[in-house]
Amino acid sequence: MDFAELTSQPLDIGVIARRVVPPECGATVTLDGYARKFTKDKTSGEVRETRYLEYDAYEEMAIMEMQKLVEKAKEQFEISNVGIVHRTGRLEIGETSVVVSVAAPHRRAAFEACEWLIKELKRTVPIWKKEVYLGGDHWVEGEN
Amino acid sequence: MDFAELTSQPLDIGVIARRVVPPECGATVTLDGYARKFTKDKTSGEVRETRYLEYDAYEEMAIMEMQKLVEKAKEQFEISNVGIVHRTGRLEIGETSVVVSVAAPHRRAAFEACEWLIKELKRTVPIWKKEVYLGGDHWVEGEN
Amino acid sequence: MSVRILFFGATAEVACTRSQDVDVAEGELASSVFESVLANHPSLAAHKLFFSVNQQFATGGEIIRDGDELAIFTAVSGG
Amino acid sequence: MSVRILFFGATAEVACTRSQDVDVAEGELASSVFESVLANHPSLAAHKLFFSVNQQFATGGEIIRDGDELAIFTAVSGG
Repeated sequence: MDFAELTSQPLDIGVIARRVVPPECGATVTLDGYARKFTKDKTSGEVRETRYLEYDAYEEMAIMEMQKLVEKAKEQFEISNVGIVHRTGRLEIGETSVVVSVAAPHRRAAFEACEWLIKELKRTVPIWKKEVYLGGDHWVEGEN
Repeated sequence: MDFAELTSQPLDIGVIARRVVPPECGATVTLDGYARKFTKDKTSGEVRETRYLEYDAYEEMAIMEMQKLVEKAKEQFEISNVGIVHRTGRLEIGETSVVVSVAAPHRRAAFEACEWLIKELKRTVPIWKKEVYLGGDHWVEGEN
Repeated sequence: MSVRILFFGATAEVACTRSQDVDVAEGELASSVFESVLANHPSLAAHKLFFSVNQQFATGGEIIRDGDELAIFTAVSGG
Repeated sequence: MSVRILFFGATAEVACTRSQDVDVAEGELASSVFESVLANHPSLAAHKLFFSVNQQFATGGEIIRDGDELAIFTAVSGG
Protein backbone atom coordinates (compact mmCIF):
# COMPACT_ATOMS: atom_id res chain seq x y z
CA MET A 1 0.00 0.00 0.00
CA ASP A 2 1.18 3.52 -0.79
CA PHE A 3 0.26 6.43 1.42
CA ALA A 4 1.05 10.13 1.94
CA GLU A 5 -0.34 11.59 5.13
CA LEU A 6 -0.15 14.40 7.63
CA THR A 7 -0.93 13.82 11.27
CA SER A 8 -0.76 15.74 14.51
CA GLN A 9 -0.34 12.47 16.41
CA PRO A 10 2.99 10.83 17.38
CA LEU A 11 4.53 8.70 14.61
CA ASP A 12 5.42 5.04 15.13
CA ILE A 13 8.06 4.26 12.53
CA GLY A 14 7.74 0.51 13.05
CA VAL A 15 4.05 0.63 12.20
CA ILE A 16 4.65 2.87 9.18
CA ALA A 17 7.48 0.69 7.85
CA ARG A 18 5.24 -2.34 8.15
CA ARG A 19 2.34 -0.78 6.26
CA VAL A 20 4.39 -0.54 3.05
CA VAL A 21 5.36 -4.20 3.01
CA PRO A 22 3.88 -6.45 0.33
CA PRO A 23 4.22 -10.21 0.92
CA GLU A 24 6.75 -10.72 -1.89
CA CYS A 25 9.26 -8.20 -0.57
CA GLY A 26 11.88 -8.81 2.02
CA ALA A 27 13.29 -5.41 2.93
CA THR A 28 12.18 -1.92 3.74
CA VAL A 29 14.34 1.19 4.02
CA THR A 30 13.03 3.86 6.34
CA LEU A 31 14.21 7.42 6.86
CA ASP A 32 13.26 8.82 10.22
CA GLY A 33 13.71 12.53 10.90
CA TYR A 34 13.23 13.95 14.37
CA ALA A 35 13.33 17.06 16.44
CA ARG A 36 16.95 17.58 17.38
CA LYS A 37 18.07 19.22 20.58
CA PHE A 38 20.95 21.28 19.23
CA THR A 39 20.82 23.34 16.05
CA LYS A 40 23.61 25.29 14.45
CA ASP A 41 22.57 28.65 13.10
CA LYS A 42 23.52 28.67 9.41
CA THR A 43 24.50 32.34 9.42
CA SER A 44 26.21 32.85 12.77
CA GLY A 45 27.44 29.28 13.35
CA GLU A 46 26.13 29.60 16.89
CA VAL A 47 24.74 26.41 18.44
CA ARG A 48 21.32 26.82 20.03
CA GLU A 49 19.41 24.49 22.29
CA THR A 50 15.92 23.97 20.92
CA ARG A 51 13.00 23.69 23.36
CA TYR A 52 10.51 22.31 20.89
CA LEU A 53 9.50 22.50 17.22
CA GLU A 54 6.30 23.49 15.52
CA TYR A 55 5.40 22.40 12.01
CA ASP A 56 2.88 24.26 9.91
CA ALA A 57 1.58 22.69 6.70
CA TYR A 58 -0.52 23.73 3.74
CA GLU A 59 -2.29 20.45 4.29
CA GLU A 60 -4.19 19.95 1.04
CA MET A 61 -1.24 20.95 -1.13
CA ALA A 62 1.29 19.08 1.02
CA ILE A 63 -0.60 15.83 0.60
CA MET A 64 -0.89 16.39 -3.17
CA GLU A 65 2.84 17.13 -3.42
CA MET A 66 3.70 14.05 -1.37
CA GLN A 67 1.44 11.93 -3.58
CA LYS A 68 3.22 13.31 -6.65
CA LEU A 69 6.55 12.28 -5.11
CA VAL A 70 5.23 8.78 -4.46
CA GLU A 71 4.14 8.49 -8.10
CA LYS A 72 7.42 9.83 -9.44
CA ALA A 73 9.42 7.51 -7.20
CA LYS A 74 7.45 4.51 -8.43
CA GLU A 75 8.18 5.52 -12.03
CA GLN A 76 11.89 6.09 -11.46
CA PHE A 77 12.80 3.22 -9.14
CA GLU A 78 11.90 -0.46 -9.03
CA ILE A 79 10.03 -0.32 -5.78
CA SER A 80 6.83 -1.89 -4.55
CA ASN A 81 5.34 0.50 -2.03
CA VAL A 82 6.03 3.88 -0.53
CA GLY A 83 4.70 5.46 2.65
CA ILE A 84 5.29 9.05 3.73
CA VAL A 85 3.91 10.50 6.94
CA HIS A 86 4.76 13.97 8.20
CA ARG A 87 3.87 15.21 11.64
CA THR A 88 2.34 18.66 12.15
CA GLY A 89 1.88 20.89 15.18
CA ARG A 90 4.13 20.93 18.23
CA LEU A 91 6.91 18.34 18.55
CA GLU A 92 8.96 17.78 21.64
CA ILE A 93 12.71 17.11 21.32
CA GLY A 94 13.33 13.59 20.11
CA GLU A 95 9.89 13.11 18.57
CA THR A 96 9.72 11.91 14.98
CA SER A 97 8.82 14.61 12.46
CA VAL A 98 8.80 12.57 9.27
CA VAL A 99 8.97 8.96 8.16
CA VAL A 100 9.66 7.87 4.59
CA SER A 101 9.47 4.13 4.11
CA VAL A 102 10.10 2.21 0.89
CA ALA A 103 9.67 -1.50 0.26
CA ALA A 104 11.31 -3.10 -2.75
CA PRO A 105 12.20 -6.54 -4.03
CA HIS A 106 15.88 -5.44 -4.08
CA ARG A 107 17.19 -3.25 -1.32
CA ARG A 108 19.38 -1.08 -3.64
CA ALA A 109 16.27 0.46 -5.20
CA ALA A 110 14.73 0.96 -1.76
CA PHE A 111 17.80 2.89 -0.55
CA GLU A 112 17.89 5.05 -3.69
CA ALA A 113 14.19 5.81 -3.69
CA CYS A 114 14.11 6.62 0.03
CA GLU A 115 17.02 9.04 -0.30
CA TRP A 116 15.46 10.69 -3.35
CA LEU A 117 12.09 11.03 -1.63
CA ILE A 118 13.35 12.77 1.50
CA LYS A 119 15.48 15.13 -0.60
CA GLU A 120 12.49 16.08 -2.77
CA LEU A 121 10.14 16.29 0.21
CA LYS A 122 12.40 18.85 1.86
CA ARG A 123 12.56 20.79 -1.39
CA THR A 124 8.95 20.79 -2.57
CA VAL A 125 6.35 19.85 0.05
CA PRO A 126 4.72 22.94 1.63
CA ILE A 127 5.53 22.36 5.30
CA TRP A 128 7.40 24.79 7.52
CA LYS A 129 9.33 24.31 10.72
CA LYS A 130 9.55 26.75 13.61
CA GLU A 131 12.35 26.27 16.12
CA VAL A 132 11.50 27.51 19.58
CA TYR A 133 14.51 28.08 21.79
CA LEU A 134 15.14 29.89 25.04
CA GLY A 135 14.44 33.55 24.43
CA GLY A 136 12.91 33.33 20.98
CA ASP A 137 11.70 31.43 18.01
CA HIS A 138 12.42 31.27 14.32
CA TRP A 139 10.62 29.98 11.22
CA VAL A 140 13.21 28.05 9.25
CA GLU A 141 13.34 28.97 5.55
CA GLY A 142 14.52 26.24 3.20
CA GLU A 143 17.41 26.52 0.80
CA ASN A 144 15.17 26.18 -2.19
CA MET B 1 25.00 4.48 21.48
CA ASP B 2 26.25 1.66 19.26
CA PHE B 3 25.01 -1.88 19.68
CA ALA B 4 25.18 -5.28 18.02
CA GLU B 5 22.80 -7.84 19.45
CA LEU B 6 21.02 -11.11 18.89
CA THR B 7 17.63 -11.76 20.38
CA SER B 8 14.95 -14.41 20.22
CA GLN B 9 12.31 -11.79 21.01
CA PRO B 10 10.29 -9.79 18.45
CA LEU B 11 12.07 -6.70 17.13
CA ASP B 12 10.56 -3.23 17.36
CA ILE B 13 12.25 -1.19 14.67
CA GLY B 14 10.98 2.10 16.07
CA VAL B 15 12.65 1.40 19.41
CA ILE B 16 15.88 0.28 17.74
CA ALA B 17 16.00 3.33 15.44
CA ARG B 18 15.54 5.57 18.44
CA ARG B 19 18.36 3.97 20.46
CA VAL B 20 20.98 5.10 17.93
CA VAL B 21 19.98 8.75 18.03
CA PRO B 22 22.35 11.26 19.60
CA PRO B 23 20.88 14.69 20.43
CA GLU B 24 22.87 16.49 17.71
CA CYS B 25 21.62 14.34 14.84
CA GLY B 26 18.42 14.82 12.94
CA ALA B 27 18.01 11.70 10.81
CA THR B 28 18.25 7.96 11.04
CA VAL B 29 18.20 5.46 8.19
CA THR B 30 16.89 2.03 9.07
CA LEU B 31 16.92 -1.17 7.04
CA ASP B 32 14.28 -3.62 8.12
CA GLY B 33 14.37 -7.19 6.80
CA TYR B 34 11.54 -9.59 7.42
CA ALA B 35 10.26 -13.06 6.81
CA ARG B 36 8.64 -12.97 3.39
CA LYS B 37 5.77 -15.17 2.40
CA PHE B 38 6.87 -16.09 -1.10
CA THR B 39 10.38 -17.18 -2.05
CA LYS B 40 11.69 -17.94 -5.48
CA ASP B 41 14.00 -20.92 -5.63
CA LYS B 42 17.27 -19.69 -7.14
CA THR B 43 17.89 -22.93 -9.04
CA SER B 44 14.43 -23.96 -10.24
CA GLY B 45 12.81 -20.51 -10.36
CA GLU B 46 9.82 -22.08 -8.64
CA VAL B 47 7.93 -19.83 -6.20
CA ARG B 48 7.29 -21.41 -2.83
CA GLU B 49 5.04 -20.29 -0.03
CA THR B 50 7.02 -20.20 3.19
CA ARG B 51 5.27 -21.27 6.42
CA TYR B 52 7.87 -19.84 8.77
CA LEU B 53 11.61 -19.22 9.08
CA GLU B 54 14.17 -20.37 11.56
CA TYR B 55 17.45 -18.56 12.15
CA ASP B 56 20.44 -20.29 13.72
CA ALA B 57 23.40 -18.21 14.86
CA TYR B 58 26.93 -18.82 16.10
CA GLU B 59 26.06 -16.29 18.75
CA GLU B 60 29.44 -15.35 20.17
CA MET B 61 31.07 -15.04 16.76
CA ALA B 62 28.03 -13.33 15.20
CA ILE B 63 28.12 -10.58 17.82
CA MET B 64 31.87 -10.14 17.34
CA GLU B 65 31.45 -9.93 13.55
CA MET B 66 28.61 -7.43 13.90
CA GLN B 67 30.72 -5.34 16.28
CA LYS B 68 33.54 -5.38 13.70
CA LEU B 69 31.11 -4.11 11.07
CA VAL B 70 30.00 -1.31 13.39
CA GLU B 71 33.63 -0.28 13.93
CA LYS B 72 34.47 -0.43 10.23
CA ALA B 73 31.36 1.56 9.31
CA LYS B 74 32.28 4.26 11.81
CA GLU B 75 35.77 4.45 10.27
CA GLN B 76 34.52 4.60 6.68
CA PHE B 77 31.48 6.85 6.98
CA GLU B 78 30.75 10.08 8.85
CA ILE B 79 28.12 8.63 11.11
CA SER B 80 27.34 9.04 14.78
CA ASN B 81 25.82 5.78 15.93
CA VAL B 82 25.00 2.35 14.59
CA GLY B 83 22.64 -0.30 15.93
CA ILE B 84 22.28 -3.81 14.56
CA VAL B 85 19.87 -6.36 16.00
CA HIS B 86 19.27 -9.76 14.45
CA ARG B 87 16.50 -12.07 15.50
CA THR B 88 17.15 -15.79 16.10
CA GLY B 89 14.92 -18.83 16.40
CA ARG B 90 11.52 -19.22 14.76
CA LEU B 91 10.00 -16.27 12.91
CA GLU B 92 6.46 -16.15 11.58
CA ILE B 93 5.77 -14.61 8.17
CA GLY B 94 5.97 -10.82 8.35
CA GLU B 95 8.11 -10.72 11.50
CA THR B 96 11.27 -8.63 11.39
CA SER B 97 14.48 -10.65 11.10
CA VAL B 98 17.04 -7.87 11.17
CA VAL B 99 17.23 -4.15 11.80
CA VAL B 100 20.22 -1.99 10.87
CA SER B 101 19.88 1.59 12.01
CA VAL B 102 22.36 4.42 11.42
CA ALA B 103 22.21 7.97 12.75
CA ALA B 104 24.33 10.66 11.15
CA PRO B 105 24.57 14.42 11.02
CA HIS B 106 24.04 14.25 7.23
CA ARG B 107 21.64 11.71 5.82
CA ARG B 108 23.82 10.82 2.79
CA ALA B 109 26.35 9.11 5.07
CA ALA B 110 23.55 7.35 6.95
CA PHE B 111 22.15 5.90 3.70
CA GLU B 112 25.59 4.77 2.52
CA ALA B 113 26.58 3.22 5.82
CA CYS B 114 23.26 1.43 6.28
CA GLU B 115 23.46 -0.10 2.81
CA TRP B 116 27.08 -1.16 3.33
CA LEU B 117 26.28 -2.69 6.72
CA ILE B 118 23.42 -4.90 5.54
CA LYS B 119 25.47 -6.06 2.54
CA GLU B 120 28.41 -7.00 4.78
CA LEU B 121 26.17 -8.54 7.43
CA LYS B 122 24.68 -10.90 4.85
CA ARG B 123 28.18 -11.78 3.64
CA THR B 124 30.09 -12.24 6.89
CA VAL B 125 27.98 -12.67 10.03
CA PRO B 126 27.55 -16.34 11.00
CA ILE B 127 23.77 -16.63 10.99
CA TRP B 128 21.81 -19.12 8.90
CA LYS B 129 18.22 -19.13 7.71
CA LYS B 130 15.99 -22.16 7.30
CA GLU B 131 12.88 -21.81 5.18
CA VAL B 132 10.09 -24.12 6.22
CA TYR B 133 7.45 -24.60 3.57
CA LEU B 134 4.65 -27.09 3.01
CA GLY B 135 6.22 -30.47 2.56
CA GLY B 136 9.78 -29.65 3.54
CA ASP B 137 12.43 -27.30 4.71
CA HIS B 138 15.74 -25.98 3.48
CA TRP B 139 18.77 -24.29 5.04
CA VAL B 140 19.62 -21.38 2.79
CA GLU B 141 23.28 -21.18 1.82
CA GLY B 142 24.63 -17.72 1.07
CA GLU B 143 26.31 -16.67 -2.15
CA ASN B 144 29.60 -16.03 -0.42
CA MET C 1 -15.04 38.43 -8.04
CA SER C 2 -13.01 37.34 -5.01
CA VAL C 3 -10.23 34.94 -4.14
CA ARG C 4 -8.80 33.71 -0.88
CA ILE C 5 -5.12 34.23 -0.01
CA LEU C 6 -3.54 31.81 2.47
CA PHE C 7 -0.42 32.40 4.56
CA PHE C 8 1.65 29.81 6.42
CA GLY C 9 4.49 29.78 8.91
CA ALA C 10 6.62 32.91 8.54
CA THR C 11 4.21 34.62 6.11
CA ALA C 12 1.25 34.02 8.44
CA GLU C 13 3.27 35.56 11.26
CA VAL C 14 4.24 38.60 9.19
CA ALA C 15 0.75 39.08 7.72
CA CYS C 16 -0.82 38.50 11.17
CA THR C 17 -3.37 36.24 9.54
CA ARG C 18 -3.64 32.80 7.96
CA SER C 19 -6.25 33.81 5.41
CA GLN C 20 -7.55 36.90 3.67
CA ASP C 21 -10.20 37.40 0.98
CA VAL C 22 -9.40 39.91 -1.75
CA ASP C 23 -11.39 41.27 -4.67
CA VAL C 24 -9.87 40.68 -8.09
CA ALA C 25 -10.74 41.83 -11.58
CA GLU C 26 -11.96 39.57 -14.37
CA GLY C 27 -8.94 38.06 -16.19
CA GLU C 28 -6.41 39.35 -13.64
CA LEU C 29 -3.06 37.54 -13.52
CA ALA C 30 -1.85 35.83 -10.36
CA SER C 31 1.25 38.07 -10.33
CA SER C 32 -0.93 41.15 -10.10
CA VAL C 33 -2.98 39.70 -7.23
CA PHE C 34 0.17 38.70 -5.35
CA GLU C 35 1.70 42.15 -5.92
CA SER C 36 -1.25 43.93 -4.40
CA VAL C 37 -1.21 41.61 -1.39
CA LEU C 38 2.51 42.27 -0.92
CA ALA C 39 1.90 46.01 -1.14
CA ASN C 40 -0.39 45.64 1.89
CA HIS C 41 2.20 43.62 3.81
CA PRO C 42 5.52 45.28 2.95
CA SER C 43 7.45 43.32 5.59
CA LEU C 44 6.88 40.15 3.54
CA ALA C 45 9.47 41.53 1.11
CA ALA C 46 12.21 40.66 3.60
CA HIS C 47 11.62 37.00 2.72
CA LYS C 48 12.19 34.93 -0.39
CA LEU C 49 8.62 34.09 -1.34
CA PHE C 50 6.87 31.31 -3.19
CA PHE C 51 3.34 31.30 -4.52
CA SER C 52 0.62 28.83 -5.34
CA VAL C 53 -2.69 28.91 -7.15
CA ASN C 54 -5.18 26.18 -6.34
CA GLN C 55 -2.53 24.09 -4.53
CA GLN C 56 -0.09 24.18 -7.44
CA PHE C 57 3.18 26.10 -7.42
CA ALA C 58 2.54 29.27 -9.40
CA THR C 59 4.73 31.30 -11.73
CA GLY C 60 2.48 34.36 -11.73
CA GLY C 61 1.17 33.94 -15.26
CA GLU C 62 -1.97 32.12 -14.16
CA ILE C 63 -5.32 33.76 -14.95
CA ILE C 64 -7.29 34.02 -11.75
CA ARG C 65 -10.89 32.87 -11.53
CA ASP C 66 -13.55 33.55 -8.93
CA GLY C 67 -13.11 31.39 -5.83
CA ASP C 68 -9.49 30.47 -6.55
CA GLU C 69 -7.28 29.66 -3.56
CA LEU C 70 -3.90 31.42 -3.64
CA ALA C 71 -1.08 31.13 -1.12
CA ILE C 72 2.10 33.00 -0.26
CA PHE C 73 4.85 31.28 1.68
CA THR C 74 8.58 31.08 2.29
CA ALA C 75 10.89 28.30 1.09
CA VAL C 76 9.58 25.05 2.55
CA SER C 77 11.41 23.55 5.53
CA GLY C 78 9.68 20.31 6.37
CA GLY C 79 11.44 17.02 6.99
CA MET D 1 44.76 -32.38 24.07
CA SER D 2 41.19 -31.79 22.90
CA VAL D 3 39.16 -29.19 21.04
CA ARG D 4 35.48 -28.64 20.51
CA ILE D 5 33.93 -28.57 17.04
CA LEU D 6 30.68 -26.69 16.59
CA PHE D 7 28.13 -27.12 13.81
CA PHE D 8 25.31 -24.77 12.84
CA GLY D 9 22.29 -24.81 10.55
CA ALA D 10 22.91 -27.18 7.63
CA THR D 11 26.13 -28.63 9.06
CA ALA D 12 24.45 -29.35 12.41
CA GLU D 13 21.69 -31.15 10.53
CA VAL D 14 24.13 -33.20 8.45
CA ALA D 15 26.42 -33.99 11.40
CA CYS D 16 23.37 -34.74 13.58
CA THR D 17 24.97 -32.74 16.37
CA ARG D 18 25.73 -29.15 17.27
CA SER D 19 28.96 -29.94 19.07
CA GLN D 20 31.63 -32.62 19.21
CA ASP D 21 34.89 -32.92 21.16
CA VAL D 22 37.89 -34.34 19.29
CA ASP D 23 41.42 -35.21 20.34
CA VAL D 24 44.18 -33.35 18.52
CA ALA D 25 47.96 -33.62 18.47
CA GLU D 26 50.32 -30.97 19.82
CA GLY D 27 51.00 -28.41 17.07
CA GLU D 28 48.34 -29.78 14.71
CA LEU D 29 47.05 -27.39 12.05
CA ALA D 30 43.38 -26.42 11.85
CA SER D 31 43.19 -27.85 8.32
CA SER D 32 44.18 -31.27 9.59
CA VAL D 33 41.57 -31.17 12.39
CA PHE D 34 38.86 -30.10 9.98
CA GLU D 35 39.85 -32.83 7.48
CA SER D 36 39.49 -35.55 10.07
CA VAL D 37 36.09 -34.23 11.13
CA LEU D 38 34.96 -34.15 7.49
CA ALA D 39 36.17 -37.74 7.03
CA ASN D 40 33.75 -38.74 9.79
CA HIS D 41 30.88 -36.80 8.20
CA PRO D 42 31.33 -37.41 4.46
CA SER D 43 27.94 -35.88 3.57
CA LEU D 44 29.27 -32.47 4.64
CA ALA D 45 31.30 -32.52 1.42
CA ALA D 46 28.11 -31.82 -0.56
CA HIS D 47 28.22 -28.26 0.84
CA LYS D 48 30.54 -25.33 0.36
CA LEU D 49 32.07 -25.06 3.82
CA PHE D 50 33.57 -22.33 5.93
CA PHE D 51 35.64 -22.72 9.07
CA SER D 52 36.44 -20.78 12.18
CA VAL D 53 38.93 -21.07 15.02
CA ASN D 54 38.07 -19.29 18.25
CA GLN D 55 35.28 -17.27 16.60
CA GLN D 56 37.52 -16.02 13.79
CA PHE D 57 37.20 -17.09 10.17
CA ALA D 58 39.97 -19.65 9.61
CA THR D 59 42.15 -20.40 6.59
CA GLY D 60 43.38 -23.74 7.91
CA GLY D 61 46.92 -22.63 8.69
CA GLU D 62 46.13 -21.91 12.35
CA ILE D 63 48.02 -23.97 14.96
CA ILE D 64 45.49 -25.53 17.29
CA ARG D 65 45.83 -25.30 21.06
CA ASP D 66 44.14 -27.26 23.81
CA GLY D 67 40.60 -26.02 24.46
CA ASP D 68 40.24 -24.17 21.16
CA GLU D 69 36.72 -23.78 19.75
CA LEU D 70 36.44 -24.68 16.07
CA ALA D 71 33.38 -24.48 13.85
CA ILE D 72 32.26 -25.77 10.46
CA PHE D 73 29.41 -24.10 8.62
CA THR D 74 27.93 -23.30 5.24
CA ALA D 75 27.92 -19.85 3.61
CA VAL D 76 26.09 -17.52 5.96
CA SER D 77 22.50 -16.54 5.10
CA GLY D 78 21.36 -14.13 7.78
CA GLY D 79 19.64 -10.83 7.14
